[in-house]
Amino acid sequence: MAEVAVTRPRHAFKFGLASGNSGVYIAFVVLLIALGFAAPRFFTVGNLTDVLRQAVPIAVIAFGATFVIGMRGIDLSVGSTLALTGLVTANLLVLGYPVPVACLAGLALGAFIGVINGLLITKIGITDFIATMAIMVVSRGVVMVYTQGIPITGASDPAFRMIGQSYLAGVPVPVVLTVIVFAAAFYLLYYTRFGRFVLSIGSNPDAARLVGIPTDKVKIAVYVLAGVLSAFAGIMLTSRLESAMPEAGQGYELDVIAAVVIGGTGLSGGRATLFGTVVGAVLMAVVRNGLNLLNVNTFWHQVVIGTIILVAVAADRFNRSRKM
Amino acid sequence: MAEVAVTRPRHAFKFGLASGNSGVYIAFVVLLIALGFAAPRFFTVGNLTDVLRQAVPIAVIAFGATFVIGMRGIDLSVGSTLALTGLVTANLLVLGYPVPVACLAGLALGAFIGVINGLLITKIGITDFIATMAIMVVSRGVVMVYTQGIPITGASDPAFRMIGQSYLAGVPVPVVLTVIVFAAAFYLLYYTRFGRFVLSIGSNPDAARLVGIPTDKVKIAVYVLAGVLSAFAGIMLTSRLESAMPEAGQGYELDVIAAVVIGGTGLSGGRATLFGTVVGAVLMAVVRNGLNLLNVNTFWHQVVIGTIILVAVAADRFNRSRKM
Amino acid sequence: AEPDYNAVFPGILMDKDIKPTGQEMKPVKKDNRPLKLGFLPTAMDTYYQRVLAGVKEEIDKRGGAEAIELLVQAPSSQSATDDQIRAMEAWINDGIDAIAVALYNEGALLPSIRRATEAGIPVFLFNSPFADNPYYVSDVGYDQSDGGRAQAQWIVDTYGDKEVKIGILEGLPGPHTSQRMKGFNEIISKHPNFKIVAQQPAGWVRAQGLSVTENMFTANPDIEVLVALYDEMALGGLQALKAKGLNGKVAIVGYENMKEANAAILTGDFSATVDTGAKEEGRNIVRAVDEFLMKGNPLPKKIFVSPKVYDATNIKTFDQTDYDYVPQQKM
Amino acid sequence: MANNPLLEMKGIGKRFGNMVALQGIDLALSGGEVLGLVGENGAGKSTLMKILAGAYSRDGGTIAVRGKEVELDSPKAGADAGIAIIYQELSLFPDFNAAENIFAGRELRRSGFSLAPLSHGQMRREARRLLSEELGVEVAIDRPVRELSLSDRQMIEIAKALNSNADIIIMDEPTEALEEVERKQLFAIINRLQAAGKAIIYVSHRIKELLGICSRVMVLRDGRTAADLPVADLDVDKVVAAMIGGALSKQFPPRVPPRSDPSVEVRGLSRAGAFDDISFSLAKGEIFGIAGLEGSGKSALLRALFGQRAYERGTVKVEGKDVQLTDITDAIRERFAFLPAERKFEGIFPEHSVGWNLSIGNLGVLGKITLRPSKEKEVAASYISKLGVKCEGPQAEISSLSGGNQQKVMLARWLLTQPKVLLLEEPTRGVDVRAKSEVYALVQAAAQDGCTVIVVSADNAELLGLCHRVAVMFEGKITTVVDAATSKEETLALHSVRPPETLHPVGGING
Ligand SMILES: Nc1ncnc2c1ncn2[C@@H]1O[C@H](COP(=O)(O)OP(=O)(O)OP(=O)(O)O)[C@@H](O)[C@H]1O
Ligand SMILES: Nc1ncnc2c1ncn2[C@@H]1O[C@H](COP(=O)(O)OP(=O)(O)OP(=O)(O)O)[C@@H](O)[C@H]1O
Ligand SMILES: O[C@@H]1[C@H](O)[C@H](O)CO[C@H]1O
Ligand SMILES: [Mg+2]
Ligand SMILES: [Mg+2]
Repeated sequence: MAEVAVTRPRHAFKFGLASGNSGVYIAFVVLLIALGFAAPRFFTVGNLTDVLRQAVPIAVIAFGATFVIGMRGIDLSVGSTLALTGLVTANLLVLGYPVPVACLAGLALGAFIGVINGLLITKIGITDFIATMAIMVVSRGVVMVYTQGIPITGASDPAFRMIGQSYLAGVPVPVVLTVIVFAAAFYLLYYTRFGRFVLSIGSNPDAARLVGIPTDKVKIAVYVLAGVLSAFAGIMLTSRLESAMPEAGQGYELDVIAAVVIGGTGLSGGRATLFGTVVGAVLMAVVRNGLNLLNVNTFWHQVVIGTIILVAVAADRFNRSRKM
Repeated sequence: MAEVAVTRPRHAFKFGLASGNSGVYIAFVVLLIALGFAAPRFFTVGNLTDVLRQAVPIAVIAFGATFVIGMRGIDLSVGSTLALTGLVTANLLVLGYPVPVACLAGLALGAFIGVINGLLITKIGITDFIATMAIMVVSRGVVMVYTQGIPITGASDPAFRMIGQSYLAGVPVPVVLTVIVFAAAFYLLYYTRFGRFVLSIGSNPDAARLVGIPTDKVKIAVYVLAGVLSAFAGIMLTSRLESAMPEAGQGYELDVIAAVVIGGTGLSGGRATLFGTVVGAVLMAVVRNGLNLLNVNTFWHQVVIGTIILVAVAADRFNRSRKM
Repeated sequence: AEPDYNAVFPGILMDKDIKPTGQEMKPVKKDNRPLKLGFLPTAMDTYYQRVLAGVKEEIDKRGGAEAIELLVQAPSSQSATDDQIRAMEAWINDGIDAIAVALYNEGALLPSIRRATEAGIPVFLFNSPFADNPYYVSDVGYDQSDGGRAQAQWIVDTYGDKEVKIGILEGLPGPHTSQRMKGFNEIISKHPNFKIVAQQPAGWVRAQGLSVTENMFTANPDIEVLVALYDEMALGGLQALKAKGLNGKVAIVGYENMKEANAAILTGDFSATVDTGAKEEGRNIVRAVDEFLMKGNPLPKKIFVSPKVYDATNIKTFDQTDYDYVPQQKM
Repeated sequence: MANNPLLEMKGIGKRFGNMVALQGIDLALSGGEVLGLVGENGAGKSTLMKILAGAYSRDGGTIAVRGKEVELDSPKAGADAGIAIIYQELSLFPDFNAAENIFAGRELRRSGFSLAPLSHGQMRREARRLLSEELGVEVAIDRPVRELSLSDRQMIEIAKALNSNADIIIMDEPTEALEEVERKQLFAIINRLQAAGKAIIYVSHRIKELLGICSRVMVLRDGRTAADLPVADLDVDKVVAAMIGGALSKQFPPRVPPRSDPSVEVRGLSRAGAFDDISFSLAKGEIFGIAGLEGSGKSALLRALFGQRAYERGTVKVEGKDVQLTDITDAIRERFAFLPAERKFEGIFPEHSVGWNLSIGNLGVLGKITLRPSKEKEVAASYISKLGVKCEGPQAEISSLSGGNQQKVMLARWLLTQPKVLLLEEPTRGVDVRAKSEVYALVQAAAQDGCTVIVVSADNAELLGLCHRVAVMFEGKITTVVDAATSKEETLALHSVRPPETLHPVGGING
């Protein structure tokens, strides 16, 4: 009996279903209820659809970041990768390349940036923080060189617009795509060798090496995944806006890390909850949506956002320490 | 004999003089020489004075960050602390409070933000990254609420302007003040028990607790130090500009971390080189100055900066692995 | 007698304060060629590229790089005033001949402006919502509150006494936003039939313009006019309205007359936008340098033109070459 | 003696979640007494000691020092009460040198003022004196301890405790990482401390050794006191019986002769500064031991065979085929398995379950592409029962297991890969008597299935009891290979400290 009681949550935890941050789930639900009362239109299908759609770019990138952070790494380059890949895709479309070519080129560029990050970290031995920060700065610079500061517009090919703007059975396609990416990431992280390798490296890098995990390769692969997902977010955003902005994705790196950590994945690696990441990303989108719905004074926005992050994470801490 | 040979560099290492990042020192010298040739005006007294003065805010904050990072922590709130404390100081001056009162209030506010960071991290148990990031967002929000986005001007009290604008024997006072702060920080880090405690926590937090180091208190003190130094930078900047800008210090957190890490202090804690931090901060100022002097196309700036960070850190890695 | 500035700066507003303060540099006739002119915007974006186009064209008219050597530096982001200070100081040390700088926040640049002036380098401002210091020679551009006024006036002229609900997309909190809002409110507040029901920041960028508009219309589906303080945000708003099938039904009033906004007026997606004379601003910078340093003539304190509203009625009259740099024959 | 004990603990209790770690423990100790504390892995020895040191809070009971009740709510309070502890898991600062570690938290200052400058020179001198004069070891005093060997680190930890000048000194398994010689030095120090009137609590799984130095022995079983007797009334069997609540049949399983087919053949393997010209041939099912002092190169050799540290010259053949072991993945491809000594740092994945930790070395068994949780449970459950791992089941967190049980899981991880060659580094370090014999049985069983085993150990008795043959290394060279069944510990000890020239040449290492 006692054993079953102990075992159940463990199993659920391990496969990331319930997992990590129950304090945040509570905070999230409280927030939803409060918003429901304060903003009567919050709980309309239209609004919830919008919120999900707004959460998409951060969520998709945060899936990659969940792998990175679960591996005890960090990636600050995601926002500028989004910008750069979005621009390349938009530019190829404007130049008349077919949609699949343009999208694949964007994704390939994301992968390439991931490879660079990975090589700098594993082969040159530069700390992830600094390596990805430098790549963030360089890519943003490349974006400026490329665009001269001017957005690339006219990515209005109907097939391309489908990615970001159409609906499938009433659900926005970007949301559908995000759910698919989530499922794939979930499978990859919890049901494959690769996922175990990632979390092993995060848990104990030395031990990981000794059980024969090719840690460098896995690390590079994880940064590639992060790059590809950033590119994917960049393509969805470009499709949504029919154009690519040089400043796109600025500051996303912090939003993404916040989403992951709020969700319950610790920066110390070894554990990761993709489900929590979704909650974290949606929570942030809900907060911003709420601020707009309630027409909160411009100047108060950041105070509110920062406070909610703190409360959510603190709630979790409090919840955990009570369990001990 | 053999022992002496081993001891010297170690001892020097310990006191952070020769220290960490010799690859960066080489990169730095190469850069200086190259600039000397490419930009004839680089080696003028006027320009070098400006470079030092430009390096001051990042350097002063980076001294605090060297403690934080040596303790295996991170502080993302420094830039917004600079803005907030600068504003409060400027506002008090404009309201007619005496210069010492205004400055002390600014420093006290910096200390207060440090206490908040420290308490969130030690007592609530929120990861440093998230705690200080949330405080960064909140403080920037408070700045906005406080100023409504409009700078506070008229902090032109002659005594106050001295701090940022006057010269002592031809050397700008902010540079003199920075040297004094450096000396004090140097003493604190390498010659006092407090400094040992800080590095102990960075080296092995569990062991630090077990040998009886009051880790929570030390952590809070370090974040207070970081806050006070950010405030000090904010006051110098405000004095230099005779006004306080709501957007001041934006993005400083990354510049500061870059300066510290380029200097040779690793993010994994336990070691710290304040001297390296100075080199890191000056290096960044020199790069930017050089870009301006050589009139490098704007769009290329970030590409160059990011690349130089990478080269500097990689040079160091390379240098170290050769020594092994 | 006042010199005829209108001959030099076509369309200059003579009713603006034009008296020098006495602390700025005095006009001089410099013979060294080329004159080095530093151009320092707050960032590099569509708007400043257009200003730059005007600068280059006007330089071409004066003999190109042999007459005026243009140095361009731009910070990495709107609010990176440090980058601007650094560039200013480097130029001062380098002893260039003139600096044109756009101010995000005036205070941060004040000491550098003073230092440049003291070093004998005249400073010209452009696209600066505030210009309070006594050191600059001329402020080139337009009154940003006039831009807001123009938006509001278009609404008043279009809707008259009709009860209309308005939503506003602001930029990042700061002087550009506050000046534009000041002008807008001045006019709108006189007409109680207009109600601002939502007013939210969208960070000057399109992606936020999109999401904020989505949210805004959830809370206030009855908004009839969407005002944006910059076309980028308005274009994001347009995407949101398109998704809701509201494009063309809700009036979008933009700001800046970006090329895309211009096109959107032609398709009926935008109702209006404000042209702030970006390219003319660029031309005026070079004209001012020419007058002041090449001819040695005094200048008015403000070289402002008035922003102009474009909507379906007059959009076709807009000269499309005003968007780009058209290389000129050397004279 | 009993009328004024230096230390008196009464009714100490401690729970971790639902698990009762300690219940109603009484412990009294006088100056000049050496108390041996024994018990199986997980019996609660370290927990009790950590409570005494102020590192853990207790749920019940009182502690009095010199008749005065003390709170001991922090390690500092423990130190202030005159209690020093050498933790089982060393608690050093890897970035600091020996002197800095010895004075960590207690740095000497030039005056009482809290920001007064430190006396770096004095601390260095004092540290040097402690290490070389008191402990008789030569430790590089200027190198960060991360660069030092485990035994050097252990000695620094001991010096740290001595330096505190405490009256009560706790040593939690201090000799696990020490070689014979160093152990002897430690015993001499314990005697001196005892003579100086200090009270010592000595925790160890080496019962024979412990009986030699203690005046009294306390046995813990499942968090309760199972015995507390003067050493005169005890012998090894009695202690073991009290520990496990019954008799232990036999420590070492009977030796099974190796097969005749060759397995691993090493020829002229060298790495400058670590090992030199190493040659040996092993048969399938053979258990081959390597003895030698700290720094003799035995670990480096073992890790070179696992591809973790490169060798510069020489060849390795597996089943007659030349193999290149330049990387761990090479070794794993050849079905080598390696159990590292530092379980905590190189073995376990602390965030994960027993099942996870067990299967990570061979995820293929959980499914070709999709890893099936049910399969993981099934595999883990079978190994848990086969190896007698004490835990709540496959889902139990690995860090909730005692050291010995963690070690069994580590072993199981590699057995799951069905290795051809099993490399064991200190396989029973910190493992209790019962678990030790269980580990030996597992190793034996693997050998019986045809696996070749190479064991590196500082415990000569273990090597002789478990292996078929034992090689002795000295300064990087194999100086002799002995038949384990017919050799004595003294022989190994002797060869360990003597340069090869003084010994007759060894020709018969299988040719
Ligand atoms: N921090 C902790 N959290 C949870 N359980 C713990 C903790 N520390 C110890 N335990 C549990 O308490 C029990 C006693 O552990 P303890 O470390 O005291 O054993 P020990 O006798 O020292 O064993 P060993 O001989 O392996 O060192 C074990 O079941 C262990 O798993
Ligand atoms: N990573 C390394 N780099 C350079 N030299 C090393 C390294 N590891 C070990 N050595 C050196 O190789 C020699 C043998 O070390 P090794 O660890 O094999 O000794 P050992 O006999 O196994 O000692 P122990 O009993 O501590 O395990 C020593 O002189 C040591 O300094
Ligand atoms: O003034 C410029 C532009 O006019 C634009 O409206 C937004 O940002 C400011 O920098
Ligand atoms: Mg123990
Ligand atoms: Mg070894």
